[in-house]
Amino acid sequence: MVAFVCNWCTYTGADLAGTSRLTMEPNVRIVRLPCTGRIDPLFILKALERGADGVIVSGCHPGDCHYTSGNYHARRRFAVFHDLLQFLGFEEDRLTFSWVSASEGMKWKDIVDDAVARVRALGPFRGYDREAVAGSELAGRAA
Amino acid sequence: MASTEGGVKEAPRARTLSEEIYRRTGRQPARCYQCGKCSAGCPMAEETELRPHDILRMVGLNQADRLLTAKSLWLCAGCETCTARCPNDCDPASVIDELRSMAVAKQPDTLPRNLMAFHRSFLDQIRAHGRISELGLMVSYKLRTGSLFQDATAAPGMVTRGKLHLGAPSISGVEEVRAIFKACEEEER
Amino acid sequence: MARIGVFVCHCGENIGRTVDVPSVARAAQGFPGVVVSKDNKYTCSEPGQAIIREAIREHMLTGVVIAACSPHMHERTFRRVCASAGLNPFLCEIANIREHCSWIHEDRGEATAKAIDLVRLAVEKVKRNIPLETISIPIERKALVIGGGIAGIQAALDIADGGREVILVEKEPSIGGHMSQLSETFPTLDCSQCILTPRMVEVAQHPRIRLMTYSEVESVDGYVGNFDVTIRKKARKVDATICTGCGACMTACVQRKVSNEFDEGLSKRTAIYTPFPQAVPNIPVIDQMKCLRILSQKKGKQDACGKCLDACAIGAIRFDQEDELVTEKVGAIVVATGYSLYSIGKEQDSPDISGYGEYGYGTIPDVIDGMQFERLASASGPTAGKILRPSDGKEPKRIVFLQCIGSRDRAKGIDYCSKICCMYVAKHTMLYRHKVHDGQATVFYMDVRANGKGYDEFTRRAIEEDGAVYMRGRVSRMYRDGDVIKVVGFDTLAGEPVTIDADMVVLATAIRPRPGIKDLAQKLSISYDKHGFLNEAHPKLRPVETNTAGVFLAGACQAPRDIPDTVATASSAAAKVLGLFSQESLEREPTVARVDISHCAGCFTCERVCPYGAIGHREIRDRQGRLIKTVADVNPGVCQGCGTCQATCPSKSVELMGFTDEQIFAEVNAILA
Amino acid sequence: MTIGYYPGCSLHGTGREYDESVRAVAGALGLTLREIDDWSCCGATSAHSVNPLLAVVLPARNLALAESAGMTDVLTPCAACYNRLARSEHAVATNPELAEKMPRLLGRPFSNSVHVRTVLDVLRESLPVIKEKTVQPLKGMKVACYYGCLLLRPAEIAGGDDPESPTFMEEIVKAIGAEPVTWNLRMDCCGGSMSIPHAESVVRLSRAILEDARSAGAEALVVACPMCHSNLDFRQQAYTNKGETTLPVLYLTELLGLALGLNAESLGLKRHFVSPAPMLERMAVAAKEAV
Repeated sequence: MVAFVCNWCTYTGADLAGTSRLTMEPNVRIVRLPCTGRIDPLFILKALERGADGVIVSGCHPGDCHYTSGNYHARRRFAVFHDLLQFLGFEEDRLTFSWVSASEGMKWKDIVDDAVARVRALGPFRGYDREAVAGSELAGRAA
Repeated sequence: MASTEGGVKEAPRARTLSEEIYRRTGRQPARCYQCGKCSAGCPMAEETELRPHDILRMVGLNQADRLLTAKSLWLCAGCETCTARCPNDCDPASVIDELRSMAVAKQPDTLPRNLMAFHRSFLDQIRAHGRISELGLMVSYKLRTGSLFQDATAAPGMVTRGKLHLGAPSISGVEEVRAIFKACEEEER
Repeated sequence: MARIGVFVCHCGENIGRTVDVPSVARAAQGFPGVVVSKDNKYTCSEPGQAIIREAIREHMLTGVVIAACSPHMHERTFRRVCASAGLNPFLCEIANIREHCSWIHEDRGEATAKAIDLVRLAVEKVKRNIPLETISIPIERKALVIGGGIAGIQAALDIADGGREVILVEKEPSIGGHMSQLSETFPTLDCSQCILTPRMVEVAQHPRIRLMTYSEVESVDGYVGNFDVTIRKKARKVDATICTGCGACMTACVQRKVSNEFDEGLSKRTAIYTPFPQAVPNIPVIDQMKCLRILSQKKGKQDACGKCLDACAIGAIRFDQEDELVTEKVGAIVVATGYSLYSIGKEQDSPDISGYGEYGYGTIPDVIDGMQFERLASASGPTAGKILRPSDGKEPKRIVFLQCIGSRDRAKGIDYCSKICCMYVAKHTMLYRHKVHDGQATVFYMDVRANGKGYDEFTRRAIEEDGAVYMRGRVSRMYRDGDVIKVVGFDTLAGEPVTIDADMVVLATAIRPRPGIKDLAQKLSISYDKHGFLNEAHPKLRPVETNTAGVFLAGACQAPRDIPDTVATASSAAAKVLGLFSQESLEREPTVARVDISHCAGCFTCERVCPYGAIGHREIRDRQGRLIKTVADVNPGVCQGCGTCQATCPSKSVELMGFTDEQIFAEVNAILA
Repeated sequence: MTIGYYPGCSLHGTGREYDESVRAVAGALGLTLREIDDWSCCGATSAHSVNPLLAVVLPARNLALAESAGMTDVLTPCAACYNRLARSEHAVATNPELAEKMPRLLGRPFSNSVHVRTVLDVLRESLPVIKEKTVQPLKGMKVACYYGCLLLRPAEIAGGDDPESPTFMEEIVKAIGAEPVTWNLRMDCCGGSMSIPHAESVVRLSRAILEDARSAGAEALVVACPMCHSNLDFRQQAYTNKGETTLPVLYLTELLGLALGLNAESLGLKRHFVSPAPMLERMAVAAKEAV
């Protein structure tokens, strides 16, 4: 599973989970970005295309963005993107959006464990309709 | 986040009286900081041993045994002044109500006899007729306590002024009312 | 061809305990492009760093991956190591195998596999890194201080004494703020005006301070080192350049019934006025809401009144004066806008806050607030320092003080402690006893919070030497009974209800944020808490900085503060400004956005989403100077590198350095390889 | 205008004159009261002392009956009943979980659509009509408006008034020409709910209230709660026996009825223990002298 997280809140929150020695599922690989505002829906599609079974996107809480408003843009973008994923027949449980602050190590652990458990219940991702995705590339750009 | 320290998983905590009240009322006795504003405005504070803030304190200390047998619980006049002015929305009036109902359920023998008699008589009236007949209530209360009704001298005056009816009223939906009693008693258990 | 070096750290036992470090290093050796891969007990130690430096030189590395602790720990360290060996520091990437791996997993096999993935990810990224140069921005070494209370005065003086220019903006006609209203100050009982007035005069006379009173910040653009500020100078209707402050206009003014804000409504002032006799500058303003001439002019009657015009011998009264907008360039901003006080009335400044109906909503005569008591106790106040009650001018023999009015009262909408009230109430009881020797002060409190140097001793003195009776409990209700105020409370220590007869009641009202502070925060792009107090960048380690570089906080705009703390934060903000100004120019991380002008279609979606206003327009012209197109242009001084523009750009023609699409896709591919 | 009406048990017993005067005044003001058919007791103090859930469901039966009869507002003159009904309405409105199980507990459909209102709230809405129809203004009559506790509870609602400095009753009293005195204990509890099991407390509380009203110069105490009334009126019997001065206690609707020119008998004025007759005679004499 791939996690796209922002550098300031969730990455630091995940660091805190580490310093607090909170044991969690080992299946998640973090890609560090400056801000959730940087996350392009195409990253998620790319991860799925390459065979990820689940994706986590996590940033600062609304109102707490290090860059003032990046996470608002992210939220708006993902609201649109969410519908697209449903159109693709993608199980909702494979995708986790959350807000984890730098002080919420415990919350990060819970999110990771929870996301892994849900994805595990669904089993490996069998890929999706390639044609629909080709169309979605355009839709993703529009979003 | 205390729970993250050292990654030690928290031991399941024992249910406290405070948590129990939170579960039942949605109000948090733990917020009480003992300012005493409830007791300052309580009309019964002069007479009771435990004032509203004492009761909140004992809830915080989990002293169920002492609280549920306390006579003071039954001296609340129900005016809700404490609740209206509590700076922490602890709602002492509802806390007292909950404690009373716990006391009725758990320790009915320790309750002040005349008070319980009154409330029992009152509810019996509703269960029997759907409404209260004040005269019927007085009679029932007197029978339960065996003591002379303190205000008995007034009753004749009440009757001549047309204020007390001797006949008991009954509503047609009395069965429905009884069903409500039953449902609520089961739910609270 | 990429020549990557990988250095895997054991971190003593910290990583090695769960991750098989040598096998991670061996696995990395096999990744395409990796020419050297080593493990080390402590990579961050000097010997560990030496190994990296040697490897860079020996293998002519084009990129370095350090698999160790979080980049938030040592990214800077390892970048410096690379730079010292001649490798561009931005060709170094960190794989976090400690916080994100060894510390959170138990199974050695799984942890090792994950560590290998994380290294592969970093290798794939670093192969696509490009050398970046830190960005240098010039600094305008002049500061703006907003607010002329003690915080702003202190900050302005410290910056100016440090050799830099300061513009001090105050919205009232005089500087001095709340401190100028106080009588004495705790815990020393110094006369407030006596210690403040000299500082005010210093501000006025300082060669490097430009004082702008009766002025407000209208807008702020730009970024650290280069803010463009527009200031509105409100029309005083008095020519400040020639006014001598003689006061003849005030004597002549016929409108004498205006409630005096400085005396908290306990006295009256004229329509043309200075807030108090020691005002700096000592130049009056005309209150346009109260001046009879202006009011009748609004109704179409031209030459009404004009007594001040006649009284001013030098012709300084200017009814034709209008507001003026001034623009200034500054390099740093100190926000020192102070606080306001919770109102004891029914009307509140926010729908989330309610008043105390049980105390009569401030309608009971002789129930006043703490600031009004300060004015009564002040030698320069309406009673010349005598404690007399407002209703009948009698000397109250019994005063009840109530603490935590508004504060620590969720039901009224404020859950925080206002911090200073315990101390000033103790001070009030002492001042009262010193002035009314047979007076009895009773204080209703919940906790006495006196944690400052000499503070607890001070409150003890109020009780032990000046006879204040402290009663632990909140008051339920107050009402007027004839000439006395009945205060119905409960003494929680004695465990009994009490009703106290008082001649006067003083309410210690909560410290609240300034009305309008949220607008100012918007202008400065800084954040505030749920109450409206401004947020610091970090509550412990960056207490006077904000999340906008170059904007600093001083005093009670940030949280309830007393004078010593206010002065300390003001000096601290000034030190930050001087530190910033000690540089010729600013170095910034080069992880900023860049526009590919050949692809940019000029839709400016990026401009709309940029939180910093870092994106401008750039005209592309051919050699003849004809406009070909207008494209987006990133100001690298303003860009903070969030990347929202890139994610939103429809044509993918803006890229965030260090986090390009190519790099991120490579990372994703590496994970799922 | 038609409004639902919940009299409650007291108004059929000790508070009979309150019921009579509410109906009489409503009629005079053109308000049609539709009594909830087959209403039941709200449970009063006893239900919430013994089973707090019962204290929500018993009053709600009446709200459900009103709802199925198509009523939107229910006038509840008894302050104690008002408190129980309003608390029930408020509890269901703010607790979705409770709202969900209400139909099951009640044994009938319930969507909590009925708004419970105090007599003060309803009368204040008719202030213009009251002013217009006042034929015998109570000029110069000094009255102490007594709210007691439950009219203003729950404090979040307070019958539409300010829970800590209410004005509705004074506004109404002023509209009929009477003069509300300023006094201190107008929101203090008289101990009504304790009158049977703990009478001695009630004696203390009601005495303080009566004394405060009298020392403020009131000629009568005005109430809008049958518990307060029976407490304050009936307890003064003991005063008369000891030869102490008494203070007539009138329902707000009785006072209003007098001003509207209604017959004292129809208002139930003769049912009081402390007769208001001497005071009313004084008033009448004063009125005549004024003419």
